[in-house]
Amino acid sequence: MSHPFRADFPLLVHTDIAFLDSAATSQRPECVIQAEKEYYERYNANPLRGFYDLAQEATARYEGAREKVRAFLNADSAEEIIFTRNTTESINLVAWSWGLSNLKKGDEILITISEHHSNILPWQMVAQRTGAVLRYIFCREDGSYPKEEVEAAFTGKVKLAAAALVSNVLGQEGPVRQMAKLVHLNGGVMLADAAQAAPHMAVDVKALGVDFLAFSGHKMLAPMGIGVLWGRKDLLDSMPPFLRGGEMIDSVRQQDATFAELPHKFEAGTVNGAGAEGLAAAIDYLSRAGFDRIGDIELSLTRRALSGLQAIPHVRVLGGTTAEEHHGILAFLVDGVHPHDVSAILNEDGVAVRAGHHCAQPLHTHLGARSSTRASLYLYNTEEEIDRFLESVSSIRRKMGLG
Amino acid sequence: MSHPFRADFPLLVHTDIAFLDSAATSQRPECVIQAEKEYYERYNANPLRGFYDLAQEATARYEGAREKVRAFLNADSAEEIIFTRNTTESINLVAWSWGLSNLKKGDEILITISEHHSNILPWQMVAQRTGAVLRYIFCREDGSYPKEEVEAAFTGKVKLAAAALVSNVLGQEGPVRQMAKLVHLNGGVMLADAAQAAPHMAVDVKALGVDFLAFSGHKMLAPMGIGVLWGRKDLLDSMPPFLRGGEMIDSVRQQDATFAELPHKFEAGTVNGAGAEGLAAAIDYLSRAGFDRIGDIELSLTRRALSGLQAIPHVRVLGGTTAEEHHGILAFLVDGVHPHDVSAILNEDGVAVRAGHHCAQPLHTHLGARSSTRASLYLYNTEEEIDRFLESVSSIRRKMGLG
Amino acid sequence: MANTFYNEILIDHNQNPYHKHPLPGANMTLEGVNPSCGDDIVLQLRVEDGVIQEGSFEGDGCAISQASADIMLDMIIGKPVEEAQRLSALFLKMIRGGCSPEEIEELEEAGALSDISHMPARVKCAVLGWHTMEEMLKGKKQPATTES
Amino acid sequence: MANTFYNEILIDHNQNPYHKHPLPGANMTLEGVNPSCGDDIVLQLRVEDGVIQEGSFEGDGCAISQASADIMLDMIIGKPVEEAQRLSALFLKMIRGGCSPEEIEELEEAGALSDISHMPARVKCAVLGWHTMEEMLKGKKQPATTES
Ligand SMILES: Cc1ncc(COP(=O)(O)O)c(C=O)c1O
Ligand SMILES: Cc1ncc(COP(=O)(O)O)c(C=O)c1O
Repeated sequence: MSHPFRADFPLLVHTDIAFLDSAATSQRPECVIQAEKEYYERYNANPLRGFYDLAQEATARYEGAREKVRAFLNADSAEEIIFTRNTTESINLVAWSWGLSNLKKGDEILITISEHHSNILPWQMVAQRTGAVLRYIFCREDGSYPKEEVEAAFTGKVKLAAAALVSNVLGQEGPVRQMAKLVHLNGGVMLADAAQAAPHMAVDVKALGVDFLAFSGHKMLAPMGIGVLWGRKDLLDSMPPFLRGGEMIDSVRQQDATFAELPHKFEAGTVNGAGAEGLAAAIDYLSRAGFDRIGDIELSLTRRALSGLQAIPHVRVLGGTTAEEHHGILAFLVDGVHPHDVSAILNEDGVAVRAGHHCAQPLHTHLGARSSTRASLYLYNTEEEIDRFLESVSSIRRKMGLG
Repeated sequence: MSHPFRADFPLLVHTDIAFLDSAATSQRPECVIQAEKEYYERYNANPLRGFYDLAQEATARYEGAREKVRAFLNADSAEEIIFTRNTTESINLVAWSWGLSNLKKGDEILITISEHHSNILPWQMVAQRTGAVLRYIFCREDGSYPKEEVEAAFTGKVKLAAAALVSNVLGQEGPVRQMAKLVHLNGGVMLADAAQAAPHMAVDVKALGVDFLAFSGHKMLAPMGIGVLWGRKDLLDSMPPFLRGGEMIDSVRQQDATFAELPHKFEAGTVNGAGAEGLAAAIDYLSRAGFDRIGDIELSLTRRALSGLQAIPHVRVLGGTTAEEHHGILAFLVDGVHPHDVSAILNEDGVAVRAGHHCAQPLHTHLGARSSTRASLYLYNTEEEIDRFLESVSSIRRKMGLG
Repeated sequence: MANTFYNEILIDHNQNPYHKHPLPGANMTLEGVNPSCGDDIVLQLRVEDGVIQEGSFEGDGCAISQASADIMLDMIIGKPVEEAQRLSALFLKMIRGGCSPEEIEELEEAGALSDISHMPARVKCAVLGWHTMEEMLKGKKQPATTES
Repeated sequence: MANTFYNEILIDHNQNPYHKHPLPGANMTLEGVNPSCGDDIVLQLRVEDGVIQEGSFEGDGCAISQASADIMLDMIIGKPVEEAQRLSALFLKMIRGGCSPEEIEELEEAGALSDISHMPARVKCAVLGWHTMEEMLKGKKQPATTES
């Protein structure tokens, strides 16, 4: 059994757990771990500051990583790429900077009910502070957003719309392109949360027609502590800076300051150079692997897992009924057994899955489930792991005294 | 020549530059690089989320790192330790959360003129948004803050005071303890910027008598992308959360949410588990080395460098005249030669120093210098490096045609 | 698979909780939540003359939180408040791995949860009912949470 | 030490800048700043009939920024605006490492800065005067910055 990628992931080689929690965070390939290590061993200096050779090298690598992200997203310019810590910070940046200065009483913010908390709470904050109203588009039971309903949700007052490209619970694609078109009719802006999309498919900011897009490195093989906000240059230019501090300025006087140009205006303080280096290595790895090949592996594993779950009595998979609708994410319920107990029993059988509301409580409430168990796949998983998972799920009700 | 620490730093072993820019960012010892690597190879999962063994281990390690930071700062409780990206984010957190909700027109914010931009710009922002007034305490030519002048600067209106424990330009200690006492008389709070202190000396939040304290991992041997905010529990408890998103909540409804307890309330989104692991390893390394021993090495190198500079004609060292006042940081001017050219010539001689205003423009303006060249030391530097630095500085005016 | 933590006592209390029902005569009510995993119970007691006369819980949560609350009510109903508090302290001690075998013995069926001390993720589940009772007896009115 | 970038031409223009003075008759003035390193110059020109009649700079900056501005003024004074713009384009091309030896020749003394192409940190210093001139000739009024 030769798996094209698995041997590249030291943690998976060294342990024998079936890691099915990649939607929370992925494992990292050797080359990414090595890239961070080498950064510290060879190129480490504070990027964007010093004029000596080492600092120049650190700066060049940091800006090289930015260019790599630009190409990854098919963005027009590297100035549009802001390095952040994670998706959460990226969305907060837009909320605190664009949101607080552009929204006002009477405006509406429209998001979908399947958003991750990181794409809900910042908008609650903006709504509370500006008087704008936060509204939701609701999905059907299967997680889908029929076109008419999306359209109907758009009043002329919607000035900001935001949605995930892929839901972290249902795995389903959100109506991002449609929302972008509709919000633009109002002169508003669209933010896409690509946290669950960027690891699995090509994300093209121009083809999507969005204005902002956020993702996290750690979910796509890169180190923790590095994330990205992409934004349209004219919007980013017009926005006030968010975090304030070193290296995001032009000049500072006692009472005021002028700010640097993009992208530095939004990168206050010492940047995570090693993290950016690791992200660049992850992008290289994903490019070499190819999203086509990754997608094939994931789809075939998802099929196996989904049809397996569908065959187990008293198990209900949330969302769509076909593997294509899931992008490797399968949240499910076992009748009469709480998701924590489901995940505990899976853990006893060497299978790592997540249980809870997966930071999507409003979606769970909407679907009438307090919480669920979620298995999520990535390019390194194997059929054997899926089988182990399915076998363990089959045993759960018996173990819980439910026959 | 056996140096007690140098061999632990791969970058320094592999290159032959004299790295004298540690105040910008330090180099990392093997054990810290290894700690991050091992985290990804053995313990990697998203901390604070999963219930499976690996996630539990990741959580335990993350919270273990927090406890290590608590002990490092002699804080009362690990709940008071918030992991951030860097000092800049830590100070911004206080400004956006505590500042915006506690300061109002008529209040005063008092800082020193030697602050780093990261401890100035957030307060400019708070002043602009709340109507509070931002005021400065000015240092003498030698960088010192005479007690009477500090006292005189405190009107009854000062509600927030902030100062660096050690200046990143002059290396001099700021009047943190005194300011803390004085601001407390007004019922205000004191923030200490420990970015340049934490790498070099024991920092005891209780002994300092401050309310908030911020530092960056990357300046004290830890990886980039991890920093700390310590705050008094009652204050942190009373503050609204700053960044909003995953895992900082109790529960989320469509229109509102209740927030998690400390410290999680302030850690939105996926945390930097590997960074925290690296920070813990750095703290261990520093503890093993011992601040006494580190201080001895640094002081002796500083003496050598300072007296060497003082002996070179047309060179002026900013700040105090004794090595004890510098904490390994020596900013200087060469008559008639711009700091960028100074650093470029040092670079040609294999010496890495920083040139510019070092994110402290108001201080430079106050001292009548647009910019300066800064050499800064750490425990891994050697006498040979200092000598190379001094020799190169001596040659500069000649090379620039100034005889 | 023999080596599962879900032993018969737990399974039984989870499947057939004796005390999971409304309690119309209650004079103390407190919600307890476990934010990190969503366990959410409402504990009700009727306390008179310093003695817990009746008790019940309702709500939703994992087998551990449910079984633990049910076992707790088994143990404390009919006992003086102080005794309930003593048992609670003992239970928490067990969960932290600090109990002698004799002490675990004293905890009767709650002893079935002693292995929780090796499962940090589930400690909060096991403790939810007990923690809520303690907070309630201290007079707390806001929902109790196991976040510390 | 022979292998220093600071060659005689640079040192000379830095030490004795011919064009560093106020220009009372100027009809165009623009500040140019290099935020990342603090170089800050004010460029002044008197342009009449499409020809740069007079020019000067003032301000503060490193030897490279000062020498480069001074060399530039040497080259453009007396030239038509278009020619100044052509030279500027050529200079930027050289800085990016894209010039042939003949083209560098054409840049006269400014060719002394050709090694800058290997020193990314100093590119902005070398370019400051030229960039400021370009922006000024485009009619810009806000200070020009080399941040891109
Ligand atoms: C005194 C001081 N404060 C704050 C900072 C900002 O630190 P960071 O860039 O890690 O946020 C620095 C580092 O340059 C500093 O020296
Ligand atoms: C759809 C979605 N959005 C946002 C996030 C938040 O990402 P992070 O925790 O890296 O900020 C996640 C990750 O859990 C996610 O799945």
